[in-house]
Parts: sequence; C-alpha cells; structure tokens
Amino acid sequence: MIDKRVRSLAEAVDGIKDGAVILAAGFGGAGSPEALYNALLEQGATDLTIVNNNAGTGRTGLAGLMDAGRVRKIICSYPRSSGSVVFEELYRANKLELELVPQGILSERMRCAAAGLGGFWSPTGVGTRLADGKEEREIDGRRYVLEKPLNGDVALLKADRGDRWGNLTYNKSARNFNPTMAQAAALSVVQVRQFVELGDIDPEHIVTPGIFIDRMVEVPA
Amino acid sequence: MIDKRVRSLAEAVDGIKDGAVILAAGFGGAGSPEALYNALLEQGATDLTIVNNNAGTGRTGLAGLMDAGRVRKIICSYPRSSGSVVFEELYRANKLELELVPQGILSERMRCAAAGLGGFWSPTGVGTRLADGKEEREIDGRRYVLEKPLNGDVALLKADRGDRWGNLTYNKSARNFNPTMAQAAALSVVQVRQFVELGDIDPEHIVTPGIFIDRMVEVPA
Amino acid sequence: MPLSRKQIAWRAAQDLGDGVYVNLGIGLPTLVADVLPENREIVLQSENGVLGVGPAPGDNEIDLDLVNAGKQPVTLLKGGSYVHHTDSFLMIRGQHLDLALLGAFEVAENGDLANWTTDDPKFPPGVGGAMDLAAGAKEVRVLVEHTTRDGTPRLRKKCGYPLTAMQVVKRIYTDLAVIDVTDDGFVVREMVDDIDFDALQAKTEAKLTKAPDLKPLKAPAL
Amino acid sequence: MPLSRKQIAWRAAQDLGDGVYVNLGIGLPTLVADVLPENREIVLQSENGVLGVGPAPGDNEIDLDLVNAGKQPVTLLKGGSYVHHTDSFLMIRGQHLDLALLGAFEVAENGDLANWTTDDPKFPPGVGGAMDLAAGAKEVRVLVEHTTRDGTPRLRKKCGYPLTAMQVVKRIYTDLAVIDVTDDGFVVREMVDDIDFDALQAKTEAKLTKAPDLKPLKAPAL
Repeated sequence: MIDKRVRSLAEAVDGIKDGAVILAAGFGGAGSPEALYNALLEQGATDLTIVNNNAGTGRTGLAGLMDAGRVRKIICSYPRSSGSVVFEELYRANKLELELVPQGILSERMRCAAAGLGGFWSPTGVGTRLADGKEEREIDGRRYVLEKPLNGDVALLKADRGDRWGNLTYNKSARNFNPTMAQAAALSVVQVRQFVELGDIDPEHIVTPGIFIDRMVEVPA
Repeated sequence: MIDKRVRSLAEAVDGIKDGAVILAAGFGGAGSPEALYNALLEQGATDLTIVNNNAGTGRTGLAGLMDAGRVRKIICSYPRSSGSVVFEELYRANKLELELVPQGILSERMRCAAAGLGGFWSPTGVGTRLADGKEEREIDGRRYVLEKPLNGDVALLKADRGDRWGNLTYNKSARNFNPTMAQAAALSVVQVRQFVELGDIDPEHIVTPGIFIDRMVEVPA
Repeated sequence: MPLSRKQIAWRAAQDLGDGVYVNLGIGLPTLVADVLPENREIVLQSENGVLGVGPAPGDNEIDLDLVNAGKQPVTLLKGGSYVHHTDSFLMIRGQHLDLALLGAFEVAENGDLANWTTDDPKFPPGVGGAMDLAAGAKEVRVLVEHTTRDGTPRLRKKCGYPLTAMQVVKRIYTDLAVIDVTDDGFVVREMVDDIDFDALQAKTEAKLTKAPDLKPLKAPAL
Repeated sequence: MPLSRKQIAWRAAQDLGDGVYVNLGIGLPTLVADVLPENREIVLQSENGVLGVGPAPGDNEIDLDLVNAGKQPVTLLKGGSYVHHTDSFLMIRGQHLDLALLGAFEVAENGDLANWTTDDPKFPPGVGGAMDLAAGAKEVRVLVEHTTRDGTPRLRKKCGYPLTAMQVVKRIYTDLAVIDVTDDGFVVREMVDDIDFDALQAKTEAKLTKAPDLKPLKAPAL
C-alpha cells in the first residue's frame, strides 16, 4: 500500500544530510512550509544551500536556519525585503554566499531539472550583468544565454489538501513554487493543512500528482 | 468586455491562411476538435503544416484535410495507425512531407516556444537516427541533442467547459496536447462542449487560463 | 504642474485597451491598479501566479495566501485563475502579456532599461521578475519621475546603472511628459502645460524630438 | 515449455514492488496490466497523461476520453490523476518513473535497445513515446520473445535495427529466460526447465553467462 503520510515533523525531515540543496517553497508567507523549516532547524543539518525566491525574514523559518549558521549559500531572486535582517547581517559579514537568479529563470531551471533536460536557451538577462560568464548564442536573430538545470536534494513544500498517495491541491497563490519544486528534488516533503481520503480529491483537480511526493505531514493551519 | 465566444464554426476558423502551421490537438479521438478540422476543410486554407501526435484516420477530420490536398507537411510522432489510409496513400505517392519527432519532444518543443525559449538540450534520441543532423553536446557527463522551439500560427483545440474569458477545463485524458498547444500558437481556437458563465469554473480548477485562448465555439458532444 | 505619482499611473492606465493582459511592476506601476478606466475589462497578472488580480481586500477579506508580487493582500476577479510560478513566467517570458508597465531608475534613448540595482554598496542587489518581464512581454512601458529628487535626468543617452534588458522600452510616462522610444530616439507625445519644450529638454539627458501632433498632458485631480 | 506471452508478462509483473510507478509500452508489456500481483499498489502511467491506469472498463463504462497509449479505453484508479502531455513526458523524461517495461525488436549485450522501426520499406516509421521512455525512466526492462518466428535471435551482440536508445536495458524477460544486462554482458538469472544452457545460447547471438544462483523460470497456467 502506498502511504506517504508520516506522523511527525521530525520524521518528515529525518535523514536530510549536511550539505544538502534544499528547494524551499513559498513566496513571502504564502505557500511557505514554516513548520518544516523549523523542524529542519531542530534536525540539525548544516552547510545547506537554500533555493527560495527570497532570503528569509524575521528570525524563524528560513531566517532561523540562517541565523543558526546552517546555511552556506542562498540561491534566490530577491534577497532583501522588509525584515530580511538575518540575511543582511550574514551577507555583510561575508558569511553567506549569494547566487542571484531572475525569478522566472529560477523556476524554469528547476523545471528543466525536473524534465530531465540538460539546459535551455533563455532571452532573460541577455546583455546584463546577470549574463556574465554565461554562454551566449544567437538563434533566429535573437540573443539567448544558456541556463543550466537546478535540482534539489530535498524540497520542502506546503499544500492545502493531500491524500496518502501524495496527491496535492494548493490554496490560491500559495501554489507558487510548490509544484515545480516538488518535481525537481530527489526527496519531496510536504506539510499539508489537511489529510483527506484517497479519492476525495477529484482527479481533474489534482495539481501535484503523488508521483512527485515522498513524505507528507499534517500541519493544520 | 472580454468575450472570446464566436457563434459559428466558420467564424472560429475565419482568416486562417494558406501555408499556416496548425497545432492540431487530440490523441486519437480524445481531445480532438473534429468540428474545427471539418470547418477548416470548408474554409479552404491549403498548403498547411499539421502538428499532431498522429496523421489522421478515416477520411474526415485531419484525414479529410489531407485527402483534399490541403496538407503539405505533417509533424508527428506516430503517423501510421489503424485507419491511417489517407496518410499512407499520400506518403507513398510522395505527396506529403513527414517530420518524425519523439512524442515527448513534440510536446516539449511546443512548450519551449510557448515559454519564449530558444531551444533546449534533450537526452531523448541521442545516438539514434532521429538525432541525425542535430547539434550534440555533453553536459555533466551525459549526452544531449539540441531541440528547437515549435510554434504554430493556429492551434485547434477541444475542451470540456469554457467561459467568455477563455478559461478552460478538459475531460479526463482528452486534456493531452490541448493545454500546451493553446500556449504555443499565435491564434488559439477551441471547440468547447459547453459555454458556462464567468465564475462558474472554480479558479483553482482552471487548466488553461483564458490568456492563451482567442476564440471559442460551442459544439455540444 | 507636474503630475503626481497617482496621476502618472492614471495617464498610463488610459492607454490600456479593453481586454489587455498587463503586468504591473512593483512601485509606481502598482498604483495603476487603483485608477483603471471603468467599463473596460483589464486583466492584471501578478508574477506569483495570479491572473486577474482584483482590488485590495476589505479588512475582513484578507487571505494571506492571496498576495501580489509585492506580497500585499489582493483579491481575484471573477474569471481569474491561479497558476504555478513556472507557468506564470511562461506567460511572462513567452510574450503572452500584452504589456508590462514597469518602474525604472533610467531609460536610454535606444530603449535600454535599468530598473533593478543602483549598485548601492550597503545592500546586495535583488532582481525578482524584472529581467523576465522586461525581456518577455509583448511591449514594455515605463512609469517614472522625469528626474531624481536632486534633478538628475532619468531619461539618458546611455544607462549608467546596470541594465535590466536591452532596447525594450517603447513608451515612458513621467510627471512631465509622455514619450515614445522610437528608432530616432525619444519623441515627446504629450507634455504638461506649464513647462516649455526647452525646459523639458534641460531635464532630459538625451535629445528629445517634438511629435508633430504634440498634445498637452493632463490628468484629473486624484 | 516456453512461456506464453501472458506468462512473460506475469513474470515481469512479479518483480514490481509495492508502490512502484511504471509505464507499460505498447504490445507485450500492455499485458502486464492484467496480471499484476494482488495486494500491491502499482501505479501505471500512460504517456497520454493518465497516472494510475485501472483495468479495462465494462461495456457500460467506456469513456472515449479516457484511453491509454494504445488508444484503448481504460479506467482510472482511485488516487489517479490527469496531466497534460508536456507534464506526462516531464514524468517520463525526468526519471520520475521507477520503471519502463518496453517491447523490443532487439536488445544488444551492452543494453542498446531497438524497438521503434524495422525499416520496412512499405511503411513510414513511427516512434511515439519510445525514445522518451527509453531515455528517461529510472530503469528500462524489456519483454520480448527470445527469437523471431523464424528463429533469429533478438538478443544480439549489436542491434541491427535502428536504435531507440543506447545502453539503457537492465533486464530482459523472454519466453525462455530472465536475463540481466550487466557490465559483463547478458547474465541468465532464470531459465525454463526444458531447455539446457547450450540450447539457450544457441538461440542467442551474444554470449550468455550463467548466474551463480541460476533458477528455474516458472509461471502458472494463465
């Protein structure tokens, strides 16, 4: 029987190794698996690379991991936001590596990995500093740069409803990076607001099919 | 006011030009817009390139267009199937150009065009005859071939329900190529089983957002 | 009198036709949402996967799972939909949006856009969706104050700040003028009444050309 | 006695663990769906966007919008879902499927697979999803009769027919044997009782090695 549900947050993040690349979902608070981030802090893995749109706010969640010195590198599109105090401290102290990636390319690079492709030619950023060092070529009269796949060891995700096969739905714009990150990691772990029975989600309405999910833990809103 | 509904099949296919590249949805009968194919035959455009998984069966629909000499070229993954008599006749008589593309690459190339990318590196077909003439490169120890975007002048699509903004749902595996083709054509035309009021489709359940659709015609099942 | 920020947004909004799909950048362009022309259906896209962004919610309607690119709570119009990030940027990069209305630090006379970093040494830069939008929308227009607070022109011969995208801007709405970016450089289409052309030129680094049918730039009190 | 086609499918099905995601190729592999082990949840994927393919429908349940890769009507298991073609092949190409069970014209001792065209001059070739599956699944296994009807071996030193993918096949189920493709070539794991190893070798072009724990290949009457 397929049953991806686990009983605790500790079990959900068990085995995540030092040095792991973590695809961390969410756009601001929407779709952000705060309980999993906090559980990962408890779990103790360090030397992490975090892939997220931003770089944490406050002192909990992603910022908590950073504040505890667990994060070696951030790959994101927009590190600074109101409340990104931990990031700013570490960045100025040269204690954090930053790879800045345009938001759509961040997502597309993860999809590229998920789809088993070796890379893609992108028009985004051509002629800008963010294309420095990237291979460029002209295709049919337009300039493109080569972007590489970005895959994770672990994805930490948040969904609305989930069944034991790992089928998921999301709530409104909390969908954001979740479906693509689920596809792009070797181990995909999701906190869902509510476990439901197999068959309760109409097959037409499933956004992330269970094949992309490994572990689920229920965290009521 | 946005209203993409048109009143007749003739209006739906109006203005499609000779020489157009037609992204023709469907996988067998499922999701295949037969009424639009027949309307296009009536409309008269010729010298067409058809992109479909197959190459028509029987003597109506896509096969009807081919039988009437309207099709110059087929881009597909699997031309021969039970009933593909018109295709076989034309192919043997050298009256039809065939470009054979692996099924997943066919779909991915359309998505590539839809996403504004210049091409992608694919592991599919490496070392086979279908990679002949394609640029090859090794990336991180694996061999890939370069695949180019495939975009259409027109997409002909079939959906289940649609509202006046062009938001669509599909029925079961009739979804197949429809969502990607809708994104990859300059003009996307869909026959829907049922027009519904704006707001009748839950925003979480919309599969193709209206931004990708230009014209809709109601064709009850 | 120069236009207020809200009036700049209003002027840009007047050019939005019925049924257009538009992305509003963070900052000044966001104000456009509040001054959309009535009786037109204009579909606002937010890069985080919301198509059909509606007005700000009432206090009782706030859902923190429904936010815009600036992470402010929004609502969804009837007919709106949700997509994931990758699909949202497929829309953006694949020229499915009719228009991106963006803010800017500088615009060059060839349409180059600089709007993502001023290389402030105190802060690491952020790019967000700016480069995807600038490279991917069918058309890019900019809303920007004509000069910085200290009077430095933002409409330049060449951008001094790092570029966001090359040769993409087609029209600029400022507090003083509406300017098209053409093969011959900046062409002034509309200008506020209480400034003359030479004064406008003095506030602009690149050469301005007067459109044959130059019109007054007016906006209602807002 | 050689296994029947249904028995070959049965033998391949025995190796499917609980919870595996599998794509069944057209032809012989399709028969696997009818002989799945009980008490295991095995998720069959169909390239046209069906995950969790169920048994064939009763006559009253046929929905022509719910078909498999061979365009035959199927059903959907509870827990199944629908995706579009591009997402379906993301699953396939991106190594999300544990296993692809495919048919073959020939398999070479280095794992090369030829299963898409015999270059029959009478018919144009079709490739369908064969190359995507062969290149993209985590593991590829082949179900095939050991020789053609006229006795020509299908397990070859090198494939004579055009390749589908290079060095991908890990295990082969035939009517006579279960054979692993290893760095040292074909290793026979199981063999039907009424043939000896030399006779099996005679029906195979490439060299066979006997596994240390060679077992009898048996299947129930089906």
